[in-house]
Amino acid sequence: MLMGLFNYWIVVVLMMIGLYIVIAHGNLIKKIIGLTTFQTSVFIFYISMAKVDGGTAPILADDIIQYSNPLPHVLILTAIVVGIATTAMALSLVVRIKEAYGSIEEEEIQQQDNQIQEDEKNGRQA
Amino acid sequence: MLVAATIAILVAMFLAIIRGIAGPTFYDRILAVNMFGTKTVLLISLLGFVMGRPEFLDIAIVYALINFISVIGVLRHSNINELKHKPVIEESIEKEP
Amino acid sequence: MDIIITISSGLCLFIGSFLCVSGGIGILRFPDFYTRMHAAAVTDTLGTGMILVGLMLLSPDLLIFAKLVMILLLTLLIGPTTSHVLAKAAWYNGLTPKFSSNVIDQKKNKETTSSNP
Amino acid sequence: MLLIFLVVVAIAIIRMKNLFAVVMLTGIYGLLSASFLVVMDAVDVAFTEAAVGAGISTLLMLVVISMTGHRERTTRHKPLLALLVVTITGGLLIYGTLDMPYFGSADAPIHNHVASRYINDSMQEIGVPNIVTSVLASYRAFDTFGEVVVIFTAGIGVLALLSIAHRPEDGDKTGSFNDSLNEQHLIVRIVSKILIPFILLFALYVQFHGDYGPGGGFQAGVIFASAIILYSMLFGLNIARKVINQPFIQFISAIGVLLYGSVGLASILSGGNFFDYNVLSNDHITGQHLGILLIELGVGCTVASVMIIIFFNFAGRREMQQKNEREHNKNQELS
Repeated sequence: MLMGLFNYWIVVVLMMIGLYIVIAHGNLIKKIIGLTTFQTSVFIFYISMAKVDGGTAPILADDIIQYSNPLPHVLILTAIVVGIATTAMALSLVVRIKEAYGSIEEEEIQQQDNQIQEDEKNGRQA
Repeated sequence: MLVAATIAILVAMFLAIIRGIAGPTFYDRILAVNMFGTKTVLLISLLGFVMGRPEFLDIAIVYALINFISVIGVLRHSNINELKHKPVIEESIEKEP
Repeated sequence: MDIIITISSGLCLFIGSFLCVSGGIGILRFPDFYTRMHAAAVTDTLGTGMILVGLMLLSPDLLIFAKLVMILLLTLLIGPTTSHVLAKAAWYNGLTPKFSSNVIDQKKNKETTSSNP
Repeated sequence: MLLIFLVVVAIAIIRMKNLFAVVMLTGIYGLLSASFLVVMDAVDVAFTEAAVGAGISTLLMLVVISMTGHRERTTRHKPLLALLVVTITGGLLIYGTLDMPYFGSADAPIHNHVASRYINDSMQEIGVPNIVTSVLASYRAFDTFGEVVVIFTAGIGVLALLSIAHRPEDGDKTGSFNDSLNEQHLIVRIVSKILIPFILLFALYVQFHGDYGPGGGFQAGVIFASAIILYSMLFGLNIARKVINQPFIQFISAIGVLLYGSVGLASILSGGNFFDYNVLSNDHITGQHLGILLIELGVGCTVASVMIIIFFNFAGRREMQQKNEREHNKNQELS
């Protein structure tokens, strides 16, 4: 009974750790790491759903009857590679932000933005 | 015996994780990752035999290769990063006598 | 014949797993980076070798045997190389080994004896 | 057991301030999740996760950190509020899992729709032992086409954001700089010279053996790219650029997507549906084999070249920054 849902609970815990990192940390790279943690928890969720007791990997062999479900494997396989591609995209955005603002901390960036806006206002008023 | 070896490797992995989390210097962590990688190779090949489908040793080969690549990469980048501090260290050594 | 193979592979696996665990304890307990690396690298190489040999004895056909040999060769090639690079990088970046108080005392003695005359 | 390790590492990731250490831990995290995937029978996925999670993504993060600095500021905004949100969401999700079928039960709804057809009939319909490959490349080929286009687009995006005009006269200086650095790494260079052909060969094996064992275009692409990345790390980016120049690799990534799409068009032209390989040859098994082979080739080309593009652009950007810094320092010293 307890062990039956253990995997899913771990998935939820990992997911929440990822979410916490995304919400509570200001560093953009740390945020991206939180996102990848979140992503991995989703992968684990799909793959644990696909597991069948007594089944083996879905590669056909002669003397095996029970296989695990191959469909989630396919979905996650492509999702992993797409995930790294999008992560690379996000990281390149971070690099550009660093070049433009000189910082990757969320608060400093926001301060600079506010500063620029105020300057523009003052300029218009003058 | 296979199961016992698997458990032993899990224990070693756990110890490596502790070192990776606690490791005071950067190099301790790389060492922990490296050791963790070799242990993973062993774990995968043992699991293949435990689960009765040892055809999947390809994955273990990939792990060994990727482990090497990531350790080299980490060292390469850390090296360049620390080059700035290197003259300082040399100066301090020269000053000592 | 079967019994011999089972027993010898079991022995290899036992030695290998013992080495792995002792390496793990070593990486945890030794005082500084270089001794830790010593523990990890030495036990890793031999432990991996022993476990892989044990599995080779159990392997049902030739392809799996060949793959295991390949993994063994790779680990034998990669393990020492990475530890070499690691030690070298650590040394170049100014990580000094922690001398035991004994060695330092000896050094001091030498310095004092050499400076005295 | 492995899951508990995962949680331990994830909690440690939260606590760490030094981003280098965090990246090391994400490497461990990737290895752990990949070995968990092996336990869960998903060998193909474990293959990909090993190459991607532990290899490429760690390297990318490292390159970025060496550009942006590795200290995280200690300030956090409203950690208590975040904790509250997280706890409530997590509680709701755990409440939701109570309705889920137990782990590993064979009569869960997920196993009752198309999965049984894939498992039972794919050998007659496709003729490929690895069910994951047959589903990936034949039953759900359109889906995979979308994924490949996404990867291609991400490659273009990174190119647009980070590419710099490359001037050859600057290249020589940085090349010599790298060489002087490499003198210390003699042993690694020799070992890598032995290993790189082996890795490339292994990538090709994974590419073409994907029908019969774990493997396929995605994994092969990532492994191939990691071999090139190893080369460029050890011998300097400029030498690697001489081996594989940027326009060529961009061309290859486009060719991969085009190859994939044109297989679908070819099957339309010969009277079938989009990605219906049965019509590609007289015998439908041969047609399927041909289609899967071509598609996996397209996927492999695109993934490998996009990964190489991404890495080259990141590393090139960093090289430019370092050079600017060095010139800046020189100017400061002069003034």
